[in-house]
Amino acid sequence: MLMGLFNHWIVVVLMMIGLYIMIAHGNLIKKIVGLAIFQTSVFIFYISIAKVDGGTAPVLADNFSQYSNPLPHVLILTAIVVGIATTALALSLVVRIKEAYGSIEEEEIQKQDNQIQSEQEVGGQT
Amino acid sequence: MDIVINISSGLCLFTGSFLCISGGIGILRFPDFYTRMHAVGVTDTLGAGMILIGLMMHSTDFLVLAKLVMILLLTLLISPTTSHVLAKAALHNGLVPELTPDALDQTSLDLKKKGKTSSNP
Amino acid sequence: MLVAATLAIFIAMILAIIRGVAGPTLYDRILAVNMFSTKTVLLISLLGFVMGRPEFLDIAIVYALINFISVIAVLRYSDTNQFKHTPANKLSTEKEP
Amino acid sequence: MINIVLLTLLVVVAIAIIRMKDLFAVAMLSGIYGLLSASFFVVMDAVDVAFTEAAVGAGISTLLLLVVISMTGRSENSTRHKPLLALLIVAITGGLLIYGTLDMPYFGAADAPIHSHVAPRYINDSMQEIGIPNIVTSVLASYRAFDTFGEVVVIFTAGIGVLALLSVVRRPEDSDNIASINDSMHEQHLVVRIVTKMLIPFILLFALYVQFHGDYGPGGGFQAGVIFASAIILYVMLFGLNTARKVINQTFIQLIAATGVLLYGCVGIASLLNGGNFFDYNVLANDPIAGQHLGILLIEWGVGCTVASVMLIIFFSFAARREVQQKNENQHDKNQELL
Repeated sequence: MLMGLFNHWIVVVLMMIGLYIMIAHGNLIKKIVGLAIFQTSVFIFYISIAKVDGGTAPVLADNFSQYSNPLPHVLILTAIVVGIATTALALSLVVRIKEAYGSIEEEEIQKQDNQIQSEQEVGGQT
Repeated sequence: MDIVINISSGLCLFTGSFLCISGGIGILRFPDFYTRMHAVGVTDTLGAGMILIGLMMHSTDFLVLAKLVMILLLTLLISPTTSHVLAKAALHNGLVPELTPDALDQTSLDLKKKGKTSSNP
Repeated sequence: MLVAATLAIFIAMILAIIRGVAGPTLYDRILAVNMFSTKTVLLISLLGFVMGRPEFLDIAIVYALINFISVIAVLRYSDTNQFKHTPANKLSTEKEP
Repeated sequence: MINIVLLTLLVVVAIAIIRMKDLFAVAMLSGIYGLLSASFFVVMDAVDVAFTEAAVGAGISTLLLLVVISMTGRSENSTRHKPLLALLIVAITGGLLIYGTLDMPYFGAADAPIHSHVAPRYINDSMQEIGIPNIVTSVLASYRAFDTFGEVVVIFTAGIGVLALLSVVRRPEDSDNIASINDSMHEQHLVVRIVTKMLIPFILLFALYVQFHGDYGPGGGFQAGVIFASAIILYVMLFGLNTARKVINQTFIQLIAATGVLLYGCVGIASLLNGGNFFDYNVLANDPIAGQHLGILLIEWGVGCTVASVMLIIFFSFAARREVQQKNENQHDKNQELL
């Protein structure tokens, strides 16, 4: 059982590490890295359930008969490229946030937002 | 013929593995960045080359052999260049070697005292 | 012998990871990544032979190229002031002579 | 056995990423993380995925992280909010997920439900139906072509999004200033420049090999696109953005990105007009197998064009933004000196 489920447990551990970084860290770039770790854990999950014992890579050859499952490979192949595209989008948002707020720490951004909001409220009352 | 190939490829693989591990120990044990880079830069190229040559002897397919030769050429081209780039970037950005010029002068003086002439006066 | 070489590569990889995690300077980490990717090239080539399908060496070529590109990227984007190794942002604990 | 070592190393690196305060070190470690996961994919027989992850996870994403870190600052603020609460949430979720894995089929079991449903059809019949040995390519480009079309559109949209967020207005007089910023560092790196000049044609050629060899081995449009783009990115990094813009015009790249998606869609329309279903390549030629070959070739070409040009658009946008930022900082410094 330990050997049979080891891959799945590691996937869970990696996923939780990614989740922890997403929740507990305030730095936006660190959050994106956490997201990437989370993403990779899903990739690893898909790929490890596709493996068949004694199988080989799903490229047909004469002297092999047992192949690993090609379908998860297809899904993950496209997911990786889509993942980099979305990561790039997130990073460009970070760049814009840095330009607008002068910081990429979540708490400072929220502080500035609250300040602006309270100033607006004061302005509205007078 | 078969046994000759097996033995020679085994020798190559063994040398390569030994170099790789010694490079790994070097990167872990040496005192500062430049000495570590020396350990990795020297062993990486030769170790990779040895392992690739060992694999070439095993390969039966021509395409596989060609790809291995390509990887070898790439390693020979890239590995020294990256070492050069890294050292240059580190020096350029002000990382001071632990062995400073003063210390170097001191060593050459010591050598002269012992009666040996240093090559760069 | 192939398996023994794979094992040796693994040991070297683990040593590189230790250096990459430990640092202390930025360039040590880059060096560790560089060494790690060379070792990955070798690992992929060896695994191809160990698993009996050596025709997938294209992956190893890509690794070698990516290694070069990432080192150049480090060179290019560590050229701003914040990466200068001045005492203010010195992350290492180098001994004073 | 190898996979256990690799997975343990992955966890070690991930934990190190949590502990690291220096974002540059985080980027380096995420590069190692990408390389490790790609090695894992090779061990798990997923050669195509390993190919993509090597080019994308270890290459382009580390590169983008480095560019952004050089723009936004290097060190992470040490405050963490509510780490204990986060740890609690993570522990509970992880515990539940591990409880869920207890029902999963064991690793490598050949009788797992996933292997009994669609996969045997692909493995047994794809040679007769599609006629190419790489099953991953035949599933990607023929059986599930509509799905892949969606992915390509997502990538294209992400490219547009980055362009909308980061594009800068270029005035002719700016280019001289920016060029001088570049030259200050480029002149020093003669060795790298020469080696790069030797390598770039090889990388481009290799990308084309990957593009057209995708039917017979690992490879295809996605991987080839990323490799092709990385060659030009290498050129941009060493010779400056303006030189690269003279070599390959940004408007042209944007045009290629759209053309790739359009080519992909047109193949689908063409098969509709020939009396088949959407993306049913059998009707594209007289012989079904020849039709499949033609369809897959065109589609992979479209994917390659789109991926390469979107990666270039993304990188160009980041690099241009960074140069403008640097120029402003230099101007700011000069003003300070004058005062």
